[in-house]
Amino acid sequence: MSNLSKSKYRGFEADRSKYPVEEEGKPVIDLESHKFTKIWQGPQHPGVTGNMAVELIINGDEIVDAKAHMGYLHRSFEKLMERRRYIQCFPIVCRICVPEPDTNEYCVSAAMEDLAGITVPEKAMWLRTLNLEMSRVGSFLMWIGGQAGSLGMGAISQWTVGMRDYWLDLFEEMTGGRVYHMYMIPGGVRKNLPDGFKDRARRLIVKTRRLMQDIDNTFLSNAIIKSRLQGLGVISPEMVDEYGIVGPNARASGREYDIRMNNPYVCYDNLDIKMITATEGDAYARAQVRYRELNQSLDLVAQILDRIPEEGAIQAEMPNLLHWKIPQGQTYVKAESTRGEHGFYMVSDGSEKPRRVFARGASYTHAISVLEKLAVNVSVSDLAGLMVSLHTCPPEIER
Amino acid sequence: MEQLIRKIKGMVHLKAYRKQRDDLYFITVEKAQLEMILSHLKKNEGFTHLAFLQAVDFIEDSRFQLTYMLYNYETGVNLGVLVLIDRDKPEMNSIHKLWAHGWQYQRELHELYGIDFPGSPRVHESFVLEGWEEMPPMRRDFDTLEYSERTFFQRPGRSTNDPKEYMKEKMYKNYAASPRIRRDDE
Amino acid sequence: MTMTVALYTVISVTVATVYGLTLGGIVRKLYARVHGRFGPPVWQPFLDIIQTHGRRVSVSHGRMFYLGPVFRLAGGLGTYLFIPVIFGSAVFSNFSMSGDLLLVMYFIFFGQLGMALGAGQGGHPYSPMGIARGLSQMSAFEVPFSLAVIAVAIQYHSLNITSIVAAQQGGFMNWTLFTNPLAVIAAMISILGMNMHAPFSIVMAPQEIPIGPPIEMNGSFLSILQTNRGLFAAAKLVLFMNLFFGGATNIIEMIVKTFFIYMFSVFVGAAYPRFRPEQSFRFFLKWPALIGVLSIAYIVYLGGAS
Amino acid sequence: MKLKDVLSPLRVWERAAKKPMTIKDPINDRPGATNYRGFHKNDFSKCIGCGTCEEICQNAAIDLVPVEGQETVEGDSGLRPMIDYGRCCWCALCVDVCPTGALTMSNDYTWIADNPEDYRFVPGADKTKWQESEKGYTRSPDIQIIDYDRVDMQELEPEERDKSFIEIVKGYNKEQAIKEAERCLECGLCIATCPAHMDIPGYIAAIRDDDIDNALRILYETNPMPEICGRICTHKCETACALHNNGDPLAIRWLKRYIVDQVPADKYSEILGTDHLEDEVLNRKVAIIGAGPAGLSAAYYLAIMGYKTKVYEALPGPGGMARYGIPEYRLPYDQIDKDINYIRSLGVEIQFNTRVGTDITLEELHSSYDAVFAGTGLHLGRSTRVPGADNKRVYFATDLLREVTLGNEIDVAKNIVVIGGGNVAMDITRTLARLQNQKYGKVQILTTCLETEDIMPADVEEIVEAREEKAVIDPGWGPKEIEIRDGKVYGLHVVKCLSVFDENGRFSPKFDEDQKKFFKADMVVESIGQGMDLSYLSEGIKSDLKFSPRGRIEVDDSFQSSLQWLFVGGDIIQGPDVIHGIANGYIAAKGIDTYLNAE
Amino acid sequence: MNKKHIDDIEKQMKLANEGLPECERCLFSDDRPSSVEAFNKYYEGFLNWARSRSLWMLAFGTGCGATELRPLMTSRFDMARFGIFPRPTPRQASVFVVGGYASIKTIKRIIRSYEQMQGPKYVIALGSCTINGGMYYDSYNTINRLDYYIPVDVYIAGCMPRPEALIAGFNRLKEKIRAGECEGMNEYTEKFDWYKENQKQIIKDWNMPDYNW
Repeated sequence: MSNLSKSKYRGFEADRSKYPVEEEGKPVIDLESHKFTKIWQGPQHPGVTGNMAVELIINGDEIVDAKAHMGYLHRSFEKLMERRRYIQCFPIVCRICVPEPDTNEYCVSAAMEDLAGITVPEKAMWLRTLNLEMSRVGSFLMWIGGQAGSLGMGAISQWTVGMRDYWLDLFEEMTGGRVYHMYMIPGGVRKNLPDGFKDRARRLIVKTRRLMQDIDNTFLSNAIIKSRLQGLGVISPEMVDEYGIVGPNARASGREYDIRMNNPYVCYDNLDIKMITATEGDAYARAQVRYRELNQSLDLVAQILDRIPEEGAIQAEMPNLLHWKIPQGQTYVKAESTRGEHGFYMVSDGSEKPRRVFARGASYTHAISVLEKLAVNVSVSDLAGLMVSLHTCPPEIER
Repeated sequence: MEQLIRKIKGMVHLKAYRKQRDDLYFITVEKAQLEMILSHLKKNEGFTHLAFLQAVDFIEDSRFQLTYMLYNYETGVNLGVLVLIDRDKPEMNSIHKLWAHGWQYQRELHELYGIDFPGSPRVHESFVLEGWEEMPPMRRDFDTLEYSERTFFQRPGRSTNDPKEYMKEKMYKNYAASPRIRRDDE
Repeated sequence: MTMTVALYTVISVTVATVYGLTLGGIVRKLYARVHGRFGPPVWQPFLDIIQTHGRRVSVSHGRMFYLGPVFRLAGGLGTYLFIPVIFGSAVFSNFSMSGDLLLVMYFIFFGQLGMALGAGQGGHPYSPMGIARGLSQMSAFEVPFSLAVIAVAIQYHSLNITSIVAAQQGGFMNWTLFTNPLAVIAAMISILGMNMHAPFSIVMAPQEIPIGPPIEMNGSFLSILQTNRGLFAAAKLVLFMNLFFGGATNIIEMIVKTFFIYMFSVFVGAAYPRFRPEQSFRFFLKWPALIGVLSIAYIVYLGGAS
Repeated sequence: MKLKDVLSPLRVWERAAKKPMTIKDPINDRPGATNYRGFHKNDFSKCIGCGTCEEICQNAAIDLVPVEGQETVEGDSGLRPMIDYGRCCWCALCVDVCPTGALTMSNDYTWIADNPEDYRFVPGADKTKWQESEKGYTRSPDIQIIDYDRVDMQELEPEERDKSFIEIVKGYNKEQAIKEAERCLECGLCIATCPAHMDIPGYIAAIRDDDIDNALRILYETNPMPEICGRICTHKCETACALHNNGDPLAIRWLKRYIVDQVPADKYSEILGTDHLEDEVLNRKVAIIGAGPAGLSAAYYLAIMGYKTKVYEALPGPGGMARYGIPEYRLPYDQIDKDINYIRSLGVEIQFNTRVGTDITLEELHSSYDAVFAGTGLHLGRSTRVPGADNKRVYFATDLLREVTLGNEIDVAKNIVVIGGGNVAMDITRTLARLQNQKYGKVQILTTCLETEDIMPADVEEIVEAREEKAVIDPGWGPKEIEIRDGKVYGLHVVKCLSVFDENGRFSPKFDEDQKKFFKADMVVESIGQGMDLSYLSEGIKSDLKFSPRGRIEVDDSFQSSLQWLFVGGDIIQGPDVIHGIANGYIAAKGIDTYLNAE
Repeated sequence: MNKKHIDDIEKQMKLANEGLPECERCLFSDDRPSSVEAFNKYYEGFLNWARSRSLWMLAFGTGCGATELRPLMTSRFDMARFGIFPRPTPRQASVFVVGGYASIKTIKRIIRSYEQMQGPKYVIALGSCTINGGMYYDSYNTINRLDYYIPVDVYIAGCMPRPEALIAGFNRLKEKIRAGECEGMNEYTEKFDWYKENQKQIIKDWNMPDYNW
């Protein structure tokens, strides 16, 4: 497989000749031959990210074939939104992605605003930017913990998830919710910043930077981490287009695609922000890209805190949202989540309820097509690490 | 972008064209010409990224609208290619050869909308549902609340009052109903 | 006389088990400290044993399934029973008069093998995977360990542990640690694998093969395994103390020494993720094995010289 | 593999020396943030049971249930939200939407139960440990889920209007009306308050959907005079409006006006389905005394039920007080005619200039009709009876207003004082101000009343507009004496009024005799209420009729008096205002129908 | 689809494992468990004391609620000090924390995992979704009340409940265990037919992919 030949994968390099013929790039597997074992990882398995399952055919420790199974978290948000008024949509969309709910909130509000032609006041824009960037910090922190945890280094997950909790405290102060913030409503945001928030946020940034230093020392400069992640799950630049790969996964393969810069939304065009890329395309490069993006996000939060205007409206002039009707039309609004392009496609038919809402989660391809391709020839022990390094989030796949 | 639209107009029958934002356009094309236009956009016009493929149920017109959302990295423009297909016999050509993740969306659409994509790998496999026996649930005529009430056990004992009716009951119960108009033609 | 020995042994085994379990509790506390939290109480392992034992139902998967934990406990007990715990103590010398280093090493292996038989019966694919990993890793770390043991045996001209301890008495400069540092290095690396802390925690690896071999073990089966974990840990530590760190003449010395030997695993374990299985095997077969060989060469050369 | 990479991870142990992150006692050490969305609280002193929370809850978590101790009164349904924590998602939309700000959230978040049925409670009624908690989520004043700001009504500028009797209020255009209609919460609290119990949310929803025909049909269900109501209704419904608690109430009156303004008069019968009325199929006749709102309302419903009705009116034009008591700038005559002409087009006959009692007796009516409805209204002015009130330059407001409508010239003085704080007082003030303006080119009129400004019965906008028209309003004074010099009015002496009502809410003004004031005037107008003129009742009838202690005719629920054939309604029974009259007429019509069918 | 529909009607209320030998039946969750009596009062009391101090939680993140389990397990809240540990296999776990909504596909695995757990076993249900459907009350793919499918000991209100609320919930569970009130295991055995009937009503496809997950 091309994937294998390009990679610097140092595991047991399997001899493909012992496998039966391949058809359409997939080996034909005879389970009766007792050469292969079929195992399921997940949904009840600590190594899978969230509630999903991977059906594996293994030979020894090596994965021969992988199939991702979804639907354990399917709640059909899109169907439910078709039954709900526009204003009733925003509390439910944040449930689409648990670690980073704000991107959903932003997208669904922005889609409605785009369709209804509403301009959000500047201060609300800044508060949205702050919220989005803070949620990126939280999500990345959780991801680092996940990546270290999936390789068996519990200490780092303990630190980062603990640190994320401090960020959740900030969220709680700012929005009134710990995990589901439900902060952005169509037209603006729900609350002003509480007193003293900026100082507390700045102190937390310093604290987080200190932790990032420790993580650099113990995680990124860890011989065993390097030996396991380097060469694992290599995404080639050709694959990026072919599979619709986005976010840090694409950037680690050299694709300069970050919606915050390519199609700036909220206040990102006013911020000092640089594209972060790498060229190796393996799990370690992805970890590095994410680590640097986390640092950048901390930087951005600091910048935003300095620039939020003190005065100003936080919500545009809105009609009675209880009976809000949006004129006919369709739109696609996207934002950069920690996993990549997160978008909402909304079709309105002029009634009080949306005709169709579709949430495009970045993990949609990452966790199915890409994972199924990259998992082949990988050791079972690396599967968890690989899944985390793709940063998959099942609820946004099946919605 | 205008140039591109003109170019596309020269190539295929463009049924509709709309600009939503500076970085978002929609074009509606014929079902038969879709594959051609998609591969042209991908190979020659730089629309290499397929963000998603989704369906919208326009039950009143008995149509499904398929939306292929493309993205051009160079110009930063999203282009939604729309196709209307028949709702009674929903079938569409597969794009799994153009994009390696196309089959995923097609599998989802087959399960949730009942749209068939002949030739798409694993299209008949179940995606999120298991043991589903009703009509494809994302269709507009499937009533999810009714299904939920029928299938899952609701906790009983809830009742609500309409303030309007309740106040009438309490305050002006005997207030006469509006008289019927006596008409000749009845 | 036999009655006394039996009584002493019972006391010794009990103390060792309690000690091993407490040590486990302390180690959890230490890890927790690194994690930035408080951690479970030190006596948590005991509660866990009572709790697992108190399960009303234990699902079995056939006769061999029963034998797994029994073999495992036998392995632990066997290892422990033939090691003198405290040099010169009647209560804590166990059956060290009979049996020798080879028997002990056999018992170290024996438990794992028995476990393999039992867990394999469980039917869960993760059990055999865990067993395969466990046995392979054991074979791998046995190499440097055996080499170190051979070096020790050559050095002291004995396989009898009591005499090896006796030879190290009279000042800490007589410890193998200082008389044959290479062997100790090789052995200490192999104890990392033996204790199955990171980076060699591949057997239980929750994220990969959820806790591996004992995945199907439940109830009393599990409580036996847990008891054994305390006893076996104590046995291994005492063995290492005896072979490389001059043994102990009283219980305080024993506790201090074994604690620090264990701490070595903990110290390394907190800092690293786990290896991939094949990385782990290769690791032991490379540098530690080489050091082991060198230690033999060193002792042969040195032994020849002295 | 670099040596640095092997050694540097061991620095994890640095963290072991640091203070753990762990919270010692999470349950007690960590209350939710000040702003936290915890469990619900409800302030029953504010809650009006409008059910908007139920409406917006996307989880169907809220039920409205009756709660002990909460009475159903006007503007409060007496229902309270019961929240199902088996549904709630703590999005706080219900808090944000609550129009009164009664529903809030505490920062409490722990609730453990063994029984899932426990998770249903009425915040505020059921004892919870968080009801008294001070922290928690409340609606930010900076955001609006519902629209608290009324769409401004366009009016003539004071300069344009203060000389003429052109209608001041321009009315909503379509866009404004739809925008205003969208503000409606559809709670329906207003329906109970409206004397006619009109389906207000119904016609507002119809406006929103731009279905004017349906809106008109809803209006005519209980109110055949929407043009009149749409302009001069006392809109008690707006005081009951849920939005009123935190912002401007919905402009229900203007919306009603908007509906009827959209429909041309000739479309009415088609839309309302009265184009093919059955003709006298019942062969029963009803006489109606007074072509005011009550009488015409009764006539309309009797007509559509198939009765033959005839209205006897003393004055030369129809409309009663609506025409003769309300100045034209508030209610143009052509709009009155629009409503009334439609009623007349259904076969209702009006005989003008016929005063029952003098031109025709009630007994005569009784003998020639099957039933009689009397809606004669309050046309007599009431006097303050202070010294000097009997001077000829002391007028009653009702008389003056009638004269204006009849087109008779009024001898407007240069300097006028009006006594009274109701809408009629404002009407006469503003009418006289216009006349003064026309005659002298300047306004010199002062209005005083017992009530202080905050409890003045007149509508606020009336007071504001009167001031805009340069009238002086000086409330809070009790008239003491009208000083007469040389037989002419010289002015009004007033003393400070401390309170108008006693503890029981009865009228019993208290004065501070030391604070005095004198208003100079050449003419005084009294507008402190009206009285009824029951002179048309002959002694025989009067002795058969039952009267209440306060001198009103006693009627039952369907406005039937103790004389079975006589139904009485309108201002002489309830009110005084137009909507009560309409409602009484409607019910009386139904009552007459029942009475006649029972015979 | 029509053909499929007819087939499915024929399949209705019939388990995929019907006709299989007894030993293989358990793979399809149709094996009747037997109830086990408590030991004598004092010994059981002692065991309950130990059980309440050593709760092994099944690490199965079934829904949103699982997100708050992570802070709970890690340094900020550190549930280990309360004697609560995650356990990756149902065979060894004693507490099942059902984290909120359960889709049809997941409830099948929940039932399976629950049946694999060795008694005495306890269930904590998190959030609105397990009580009365929560915000997904009208979804066609999520259950409304968990107590119809497995016995539940403690409910925690919230969407999702905070870690502190979870700790309070665990405290309540401990109280109940010490008081000997957690007999969900025997309850499930006694009402097995009722539970199965409810389960069958929603889970139409009983075929389990393979032995393990």
